[in-house]
Amino acid sequence: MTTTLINTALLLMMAATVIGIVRLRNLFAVVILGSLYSFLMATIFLVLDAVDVSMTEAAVGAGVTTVLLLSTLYLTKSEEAKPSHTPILPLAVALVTGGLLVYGTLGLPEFGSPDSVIHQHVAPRYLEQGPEETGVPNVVTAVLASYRGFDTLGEVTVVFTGGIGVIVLLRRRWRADRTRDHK
Amino acid sequence: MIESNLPALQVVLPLVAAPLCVLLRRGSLAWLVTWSATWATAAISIAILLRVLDAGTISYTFGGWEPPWGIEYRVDIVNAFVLVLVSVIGAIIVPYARRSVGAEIRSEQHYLFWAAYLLCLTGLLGVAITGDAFNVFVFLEISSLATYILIACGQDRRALVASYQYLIMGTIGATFIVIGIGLLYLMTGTLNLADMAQRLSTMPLHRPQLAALAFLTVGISLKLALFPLHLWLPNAYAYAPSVSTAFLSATATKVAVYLLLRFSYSVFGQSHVIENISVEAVILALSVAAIFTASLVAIFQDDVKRMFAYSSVAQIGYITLGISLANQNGLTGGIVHMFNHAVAKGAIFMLLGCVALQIGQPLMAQMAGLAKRMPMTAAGLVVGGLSLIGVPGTVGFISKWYLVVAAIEKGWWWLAALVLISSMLAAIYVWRLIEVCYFREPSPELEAAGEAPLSMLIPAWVLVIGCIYFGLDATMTAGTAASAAQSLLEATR
Amino acid sequence: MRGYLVLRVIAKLLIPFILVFGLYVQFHGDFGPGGGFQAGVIVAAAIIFHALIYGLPRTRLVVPEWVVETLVAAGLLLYIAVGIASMLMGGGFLDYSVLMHDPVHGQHRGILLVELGVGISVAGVMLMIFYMFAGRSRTPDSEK
Amino acid sequence: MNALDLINYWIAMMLLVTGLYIVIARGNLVKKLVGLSIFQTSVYLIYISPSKIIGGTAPIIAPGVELYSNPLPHVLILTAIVVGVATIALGLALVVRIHEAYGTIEEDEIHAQDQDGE
Repeated sequence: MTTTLINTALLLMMAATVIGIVRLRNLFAVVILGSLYSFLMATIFLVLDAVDVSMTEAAVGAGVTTVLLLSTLYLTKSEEAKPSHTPILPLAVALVTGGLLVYGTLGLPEFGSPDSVIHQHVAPRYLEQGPEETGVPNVVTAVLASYRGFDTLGEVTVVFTGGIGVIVLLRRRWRADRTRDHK
Repeated sequence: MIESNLPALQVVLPLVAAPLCVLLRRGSLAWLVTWSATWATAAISIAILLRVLDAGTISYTFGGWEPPWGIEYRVDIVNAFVLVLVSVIGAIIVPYARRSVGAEIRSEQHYLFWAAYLLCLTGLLGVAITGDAFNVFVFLEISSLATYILIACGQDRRALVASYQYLIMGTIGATFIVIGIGLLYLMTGTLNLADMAQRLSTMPLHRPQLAALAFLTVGISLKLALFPLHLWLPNAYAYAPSVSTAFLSATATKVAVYLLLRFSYSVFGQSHVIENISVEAVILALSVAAIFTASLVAIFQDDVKRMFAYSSVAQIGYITLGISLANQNGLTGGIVHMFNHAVAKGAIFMLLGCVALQIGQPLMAQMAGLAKRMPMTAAGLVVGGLSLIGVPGTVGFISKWYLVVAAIEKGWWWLAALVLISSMLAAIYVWRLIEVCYFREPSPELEAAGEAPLSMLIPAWVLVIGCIYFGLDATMTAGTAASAAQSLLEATR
Repeated sequence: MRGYLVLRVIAKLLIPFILVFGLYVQFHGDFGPGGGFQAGVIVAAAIIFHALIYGLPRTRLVVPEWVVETLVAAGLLLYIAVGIASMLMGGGFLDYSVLMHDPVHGQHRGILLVELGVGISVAGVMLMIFYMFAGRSRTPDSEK
Repeated sequence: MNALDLINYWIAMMLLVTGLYIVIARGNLVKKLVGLSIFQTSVYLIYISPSKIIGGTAPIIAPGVELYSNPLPHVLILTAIVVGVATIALGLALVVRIHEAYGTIEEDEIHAQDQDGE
């Protein structure tokens, strides 16, 4: 019961934060609210027993992403122009997507109880035999690094690709740039 | 040992080469690594295709965990075909790319460009080979992020904007795919595609299945630039470096098409969703719209790369048209057109890269008199253009033949007529180019220019000859496509 | 930041602790929450903290850019190397069970190694991204 | 469906709609990326919520605990978060470069400049 209450309170705070993000045009404020949003999300993951996810979301969403956004704002502009379009089409697209999601999720089997299919089919093996098969009691680590280790290799590759991309885009041409800047 | 690990090596080989390029830091060494890795990858893909033709579906499990607990690679004839297509094109472009990249990209960035190229190849191959739903998403994102880099390397500042727009659209698409996969997981409890298909087949029709199918279709359509979700494509192709355009136009959208085939046939094929709703009708309408709109827009482009980029949107329309017909000949036409379009468009964009090497961004006016100064390049462009129209004797004819036959089999004469009429539109924009290249005096830019170096012309002409060879003798391509189509149709009820 | 003595002294005291915490998260990921990714972010954060207090040029001397670039590639290579090693020892790709005589020990060893690879790569990439963004000066227009 | 899931899904849907709306409707390149990140995070909620079992604990095996939440969605979302941040980093690097090239990060002004250039 308390879980449900905390969960609901956090979710409502998140909804409020997001409304703030839409309405504000000062991008610094938007970024700080975005950071708050990620912290709330991380807390919800904690409530939902996803400790590893929570830790990552706090480090990445609230930490790394915020720092990156702030440095981008420092290098560019911190005020958003007034929207010039009538936002009917985007709103329609977003609402249709959301509607489709509601349509889909409301028909899903019941959750929260141990009887639903995702708790019955693949996951039990990880929980029951994971520690014996891999010698690692944190089942998330066992699945991440061993059972689905190839996905994690892909994940590291994505990070690697992102790093390469940032180098390609932002590395200074030291000598060439200096001479050009002085012209 | 190598024999049994071929499916893993198919993806791991280009993957391991990418960080090697970064460690080596020298553009020419990185190019050598890329060269060796891509050609070895191509050889592996052919070996896999031969094994699949010989012994049927191959399954490979990672980490020794049997599916559905571990991640499985599953190669049947459909994705073996796609693997060969992607890795062979990826290999042919590398020798060509040395001069082109040298001219268009700053030398201290070469090794990073090659790393991105290899990562893109890795991602595309990974998507095509895997039998695990979430693995699809991970490798899709590898290829997408690498694609954004490959586009952003372009010299024009508009390349940056094009890359940004593609990043936004691509990420929305990928997120839609994640939602679709999530819904499927919540319904079936598994991520293995084969297991998923089997579990879906025993389920009664209910709404999450429809929603999952819808999210997946829209997400994949964004990636494959199905009309009207194609808006990112023209600028991305027009302002990317020539090598990137040639590689992406030939491979990236094809892998997305494969994904559409895999989900709609292999995963949902036996569920009750497919027979109850008509995704086909929607895709059919959008394909026809794509063919006509994009061909019309292409006619009015002055930037030749942009013109052929719009032509790509139209050609993707033919592929999805074949898929939406959902009968043996239609599917064969769609699948074989993946190959045929890759060969023709790859050749065209590689030849435009030759032009770009001499005069910069190829605009229509500057290409006047191309045939007098760069005869081989101009001749290759003509062959590629004829393939796009679908003239007999070129690969385009084979694809359109199957499409028209499939339409007639269904009794849809109007559709057969539309396919023929649309070829006229392609003829108009190709003729515009031919007229400029052959019947005008050389432009001032071309006055001093000579033919492109052989290291670029030979790889491009390999594809040009492919356009003719596979247009005259289609037993290999259409034969494989036909058995791929058959295996897909057999998987459905 | 030359004058902020308190900040500089505290930073000097804190940074080793942050690094140790990063290593704890790295190597304790098999028992508690954490693992390579989170550890990589923490280690990168410690060095970024150093750059904020002492200035980017000094940090670039402590951790040069070419070292970071090598780390980026080395982490990914380590992960793949574990996979290839298991392939060479007769298993499939990433089949850690064959790495040692006892399959469970092999698994544990493999998991530690690949998590280390993740940590190295992530720390490298995060730091590299910071270097790249911080090394970019403001364009004249944005200062208006 | 119990109350916990219902509220989670409704809020996830609201976040998704808002995020997607910001991405499509707004012309500021940085704000678009903030929207994109909200759009992506909303999906994490859809994955993680069903993994919770009422009365269960975090999936770290300990003696005396019987009921654990499902670890698989956690693993998937860990991967998705990392993919998300790599995408955002790349996007922001592009924004910095676009600003250097065009002097603005508003989509309309960029298009206007490109139109003039042609």
